[in-house]
Amino acid sequence: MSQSYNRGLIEDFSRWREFEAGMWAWIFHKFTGWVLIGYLFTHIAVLSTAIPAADGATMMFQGSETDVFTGTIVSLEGLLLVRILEVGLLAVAVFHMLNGTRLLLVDLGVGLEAQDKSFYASLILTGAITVASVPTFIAGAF
Amino acid sequence: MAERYSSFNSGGRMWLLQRVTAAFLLIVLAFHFFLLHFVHHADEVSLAASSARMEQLSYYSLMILFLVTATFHGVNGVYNALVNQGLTGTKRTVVKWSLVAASVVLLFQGIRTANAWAGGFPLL
Amino acid sequence: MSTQTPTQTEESSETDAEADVPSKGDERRDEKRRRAAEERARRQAEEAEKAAADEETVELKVFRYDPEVEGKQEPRFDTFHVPFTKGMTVLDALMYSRDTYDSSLTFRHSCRQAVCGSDAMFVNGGQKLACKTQIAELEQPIRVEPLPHAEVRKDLVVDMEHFYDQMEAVEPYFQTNEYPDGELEEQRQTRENREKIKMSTRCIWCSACMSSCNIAAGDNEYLGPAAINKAYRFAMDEREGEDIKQKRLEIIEQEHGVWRCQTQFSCTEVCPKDIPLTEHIQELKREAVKNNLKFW
Amino acid sequence: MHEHDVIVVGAGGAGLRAAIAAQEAGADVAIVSKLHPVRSHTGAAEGGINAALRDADSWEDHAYDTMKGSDYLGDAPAVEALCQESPEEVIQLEHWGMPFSREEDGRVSQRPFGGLSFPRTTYAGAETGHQMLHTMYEQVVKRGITVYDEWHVMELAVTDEDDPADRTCHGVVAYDIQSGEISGFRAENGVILATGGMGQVFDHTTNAVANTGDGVAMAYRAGAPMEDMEFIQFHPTTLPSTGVLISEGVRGEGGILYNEEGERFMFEHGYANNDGELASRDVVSRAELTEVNEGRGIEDEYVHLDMRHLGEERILDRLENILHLAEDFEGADGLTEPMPVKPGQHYAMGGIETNEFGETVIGGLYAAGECACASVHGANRLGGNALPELIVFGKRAGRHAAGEEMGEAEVTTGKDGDWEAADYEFETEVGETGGQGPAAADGGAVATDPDGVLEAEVERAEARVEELLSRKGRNHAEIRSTVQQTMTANVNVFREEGRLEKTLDDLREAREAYKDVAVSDPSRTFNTDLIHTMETRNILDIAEALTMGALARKEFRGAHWRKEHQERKDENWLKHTLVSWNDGEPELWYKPTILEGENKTYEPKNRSY
Ligand SMILES: Cc1cc2nc3c(=O)[nH]c(=O)nc-3n(C[C@H](O)[C@H](O)[C@H](O)COP(=O)(O)OP(=O)(O)OC[C@H]3O[C@@H](n4cnc5c(N)ncnc54)[C@H](O)[C@@H]3O)c2cc1C
Ligand code: HEM
Ligand code: SF4
Ligand code: F3S
Ligand code: FES
Repeated sequence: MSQSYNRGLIEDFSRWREFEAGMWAWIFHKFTGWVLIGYLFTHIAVLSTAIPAADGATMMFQGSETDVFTGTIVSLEGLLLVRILEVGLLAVAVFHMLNGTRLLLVDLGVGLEAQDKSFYASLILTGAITVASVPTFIAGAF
Repeated sequence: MAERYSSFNSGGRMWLLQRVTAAFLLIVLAFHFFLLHFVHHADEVSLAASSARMEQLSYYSLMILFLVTATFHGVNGVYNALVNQGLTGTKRTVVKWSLVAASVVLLFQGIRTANAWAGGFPLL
Repeated sequence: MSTQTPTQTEESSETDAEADVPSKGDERRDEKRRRAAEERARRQAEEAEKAAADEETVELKVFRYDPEVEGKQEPRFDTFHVPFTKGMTVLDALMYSRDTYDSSLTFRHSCRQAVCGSDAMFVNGGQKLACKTQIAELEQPIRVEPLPHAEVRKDLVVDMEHFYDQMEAVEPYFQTNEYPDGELEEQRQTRENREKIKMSTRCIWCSACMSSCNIAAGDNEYLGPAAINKAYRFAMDEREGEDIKQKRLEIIEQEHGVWRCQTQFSCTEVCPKDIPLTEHIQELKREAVKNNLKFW
Repeated sequence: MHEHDVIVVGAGGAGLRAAIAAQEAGADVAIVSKLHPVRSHTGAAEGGINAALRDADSWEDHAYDTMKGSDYLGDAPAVEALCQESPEEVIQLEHWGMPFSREEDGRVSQRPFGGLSFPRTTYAGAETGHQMLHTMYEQVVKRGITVYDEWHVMELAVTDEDDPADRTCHGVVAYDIQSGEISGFRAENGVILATGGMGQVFDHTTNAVANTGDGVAMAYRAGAPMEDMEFIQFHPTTLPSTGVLISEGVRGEGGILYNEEGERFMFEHGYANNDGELASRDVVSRAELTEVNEGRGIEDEYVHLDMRHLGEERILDRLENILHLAEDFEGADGLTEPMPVKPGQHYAMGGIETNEFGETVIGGLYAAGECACASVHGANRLGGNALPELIVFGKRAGRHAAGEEMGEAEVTTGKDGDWEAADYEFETEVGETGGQGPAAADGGAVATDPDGVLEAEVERAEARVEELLSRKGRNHAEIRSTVQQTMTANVNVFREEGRLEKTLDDLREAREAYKDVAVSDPSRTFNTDLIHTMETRNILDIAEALTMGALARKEFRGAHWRKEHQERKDENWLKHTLVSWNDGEPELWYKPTILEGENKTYEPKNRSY
């Protein structure tokens, strides 16, 4: 019997370059999905500052005493980094939604021949929506 | 023979639920984004405003449902992804229950937050 | 007009074998032949010029490996230069290389016409049937490797056992509970139904799809697109009847069946027989769900 | 060593059907094949399967057509068996789920084919063979029949009595291509050869690279004569650059042949005034080559096959894969332009001499399918008659080998009935003389008990492989190519004495060269160089016997055309040509054709279409 050997050499060569639309879509969808669930956990963690806030807990914020919830959120929103991350999150969410819609259609057997085109459309639309939303997202950050 | 097929095998059920939750999330997430970033701006968040929204039963239940479906969809998605990569045996069982536990914590904390806003379960 | 006219009608000239002057038909033919000859000469000259201008050779980089031959145990790429001829396929180039330069160059092939499914390989980063891939359509140098995600036996030959196992795991044979009464009676099948399964019956077991699928690469137990397509071929065949269809759906619904597919479409892209694999897999998923809902 | 009741060599249509039949008859059967079953060349068949299924049709008509097509060289008992049993076999395939093309009412479709008096060719699109092969392999999987795939059978294990009729076959010796292991396969009841065609004897062929006639050559060397080898069918419509076949179905559906002048030459030049393009294959092939030789060919090489007038819908429905073939292998679009075609080697009517149950003269050795000659095709095979042959005779051989009682055979094997010696003197020495090269492999082991015979044969095979691998010498590829080229140049559609003699000379030289052959790849893993080298020996033996037959047969019958002999000579030549290996000194002899059928005698008629 011949032994098998590690095919790293072939496996790696030109695999990524030759990926088809459907495979990129799969990778992006995966990535965005993980980011979203990750965000959901953080999101709830941050929001749960509302629990002590409702019990009257306060903090010092911009010189005045504010409830911990409002204080935390507003101070976070004041950070440019957070704003930029939010734009990223929007991009991620929008792509996941659009490509998710594409996948739902694929599951229904609709537009299978155009699966590559619909993926490119998702990408372009994501870009467009993200860019268009930047003013709204950045507003008030400075 | 029918009864042998009468129950969904879990692969199919989860697959369907993933799609159904996705369809639901599509609408609710769009609404959520729109409401909290475009109608109200992120830097205008305040405890009072959040409370005001949460005190409405319709909004409250929508958000709870949102939380539940998103948690299911996200966690089930992660689990599927791992299984597809060949996660098997005890490792798989461990991962599965860890994910379930994380979901429970998330749901618990989420509901507590909502209740805090609403000042308890909202009664109209 | 009683005087003879020097001109003959065309009809008579063609039937008149005795005529010593060349007939119009002959003239026509001669003229055509001359023109064709000129055309040929011109084309030949053109060809010769082209050949002289750029030494029309193809550069091939071929993966080499042999577990028991010294010097080949370490995987490497060998380069072959093959004179190009019109219509040349990757398989032609490989055969030329083997017969001319290195008789130990090893690859499976048989039919040379895309029906035996022996020669799926990784050409310039894509799963292709070598015999069906025109050199003229490829960028050079052409890189030829064995199918990814399969164990390499030697050079371009991979182990197909796993693929065969998956194909045979879906009960890939016709089953039915009722046959027509008459001895020489065929089962009836509508044209629509035959049309529906037509594409799925074209699979040549080349394994290109399986090799291209990331999910199959990650999960060795995943049935894979070809086997699911085989199941589809039977599940959708109305001749099998409802009972058997239930059983078929059970098979593809298993843990490592259709649900594993993440609709990456690469299987559909590479299939040399143009089988809409993803579509078939998706249809089976829906069938399975529908079927289960029915009994809820 | 592996042991089974029945060993089937080859997994094409004939081999698979034989294995299923033997298993149904209760035998423990195994298939040994150098290719995985689904890779067999049966998968390339496009056109269809002839079967008299309809009330308006009858097996008698089918038999009449087949006899006429064979130019009265078919043996009536075999021909009638074919025509009687093919309907039930086709229905059997349908019951196994084969996806035939259908009529409006859901029944299996049939279409007209060349040389048939009734549209009785059943088909599955333009991929009939593919569907048939896969359907039968599915049944093999279902039954759990053992398949040793990628095992190349090297030789038969046959005892060495003087008279081949006294010999017995106890099994085969095979080489595992994956591992290089050589192993004996002992067959308790019988060995069935189903190794398919021998197209690789020629240069331009529709056959697969694996079609090297191994079974024919092995049986020949073991003592079973080759029958009617000179009858090679050339298909009139193959693509010029690759030899890929454009199915007769195109002409069946109404495709038209044109020469360079745009003339529909089949009619306009009077080759076949009634049937035109649908005349039998040899007629059309010769017509095309005549057109080319007389300067009316396109680029002096080919003619045009046009199907555009059929309309896109009909083409897509019935001939879709022809479009793909023309596109992929010739770069022509059948919807918008005519396709270039020329004749190419397609089918061997001859092969291992068998009776109508597939038995050869050697005890326990059977043959079925294209490698066998029962004979049903005689001097020329009708389109759509090979696939039914696979299933009818595959089944018969399988059952018989499994021990089923099937009655007395009417076709004789060996020098059992009437026979006559040939008085032909070849100018060139033929056969294996002056010591045998490493490829020496003629049958006949000294031992007499079955295991001993097999063991001796295994040892010999091991020694042979060892020598081929270890010594230095020339590569087989050159030799193979020489043989193929001389065969295509001289023993094709047009044959003349001088060139045939020259071919024997060339083959003699090739044989000499082969004595120095060696394999340069030392590997035991997937050593295709070694396999091809062994195949080349088989090609040599077959080419020689074929050319001998072509020289000896001084008449023009069916596919065999002789320049010096322009008519069919029924007084002298209603007989089969046989070549026996005779331990290296080939012997040519004849036996009469059987024209007496069940109810009638087939009177030779003029074969005009
Ligand atoms: C392009 C084409 C189109 C055709 N179309 C038609 C048609 O429309 N209708 C029709 O009736 N006929 C048609 N024919 C003819 C018909 O297809 C063949 O005659 C028939 O398929 C031969 O089948 P087989 O089972 O004898 O051999 P094959 O299918 O060739 O199988 C041979 C088997 O033997 C095995 N084998 C060979 N040598 C060895 C060895 N040394 N050791 C182990 N195994 C070995 C191979 O692996 C293979 O499995 C066509 C032929 C061609 C080439
Ligand atoms: C807004 C609408 C959404 C749509 C239409 C959508 C759609 C989908 C679909 C169809 C899948 C399944 C992919 C597959 O299994 O083939 C999926 C996977 C996933 N989704 Fe969503 N989704 C949405 C929102 C979300 C949200 C809010 C989260 C985070 C909580 C999320 C997290 C995930 C994760 C983690 C996966 C698994 C990714 C993977 O395969 O690795 N999705 N989504
Ligand atoms: S489905 Fe297509 S790619 Fe996959 S094995 Fe069959 S023919 Fe090859
Ligand atoms: S590539 Fe794989 S993921 Fe599905 S669509 Fe094809 S099987
Ligand atoms: S050689 Fe048969 S598929 Fe390519």
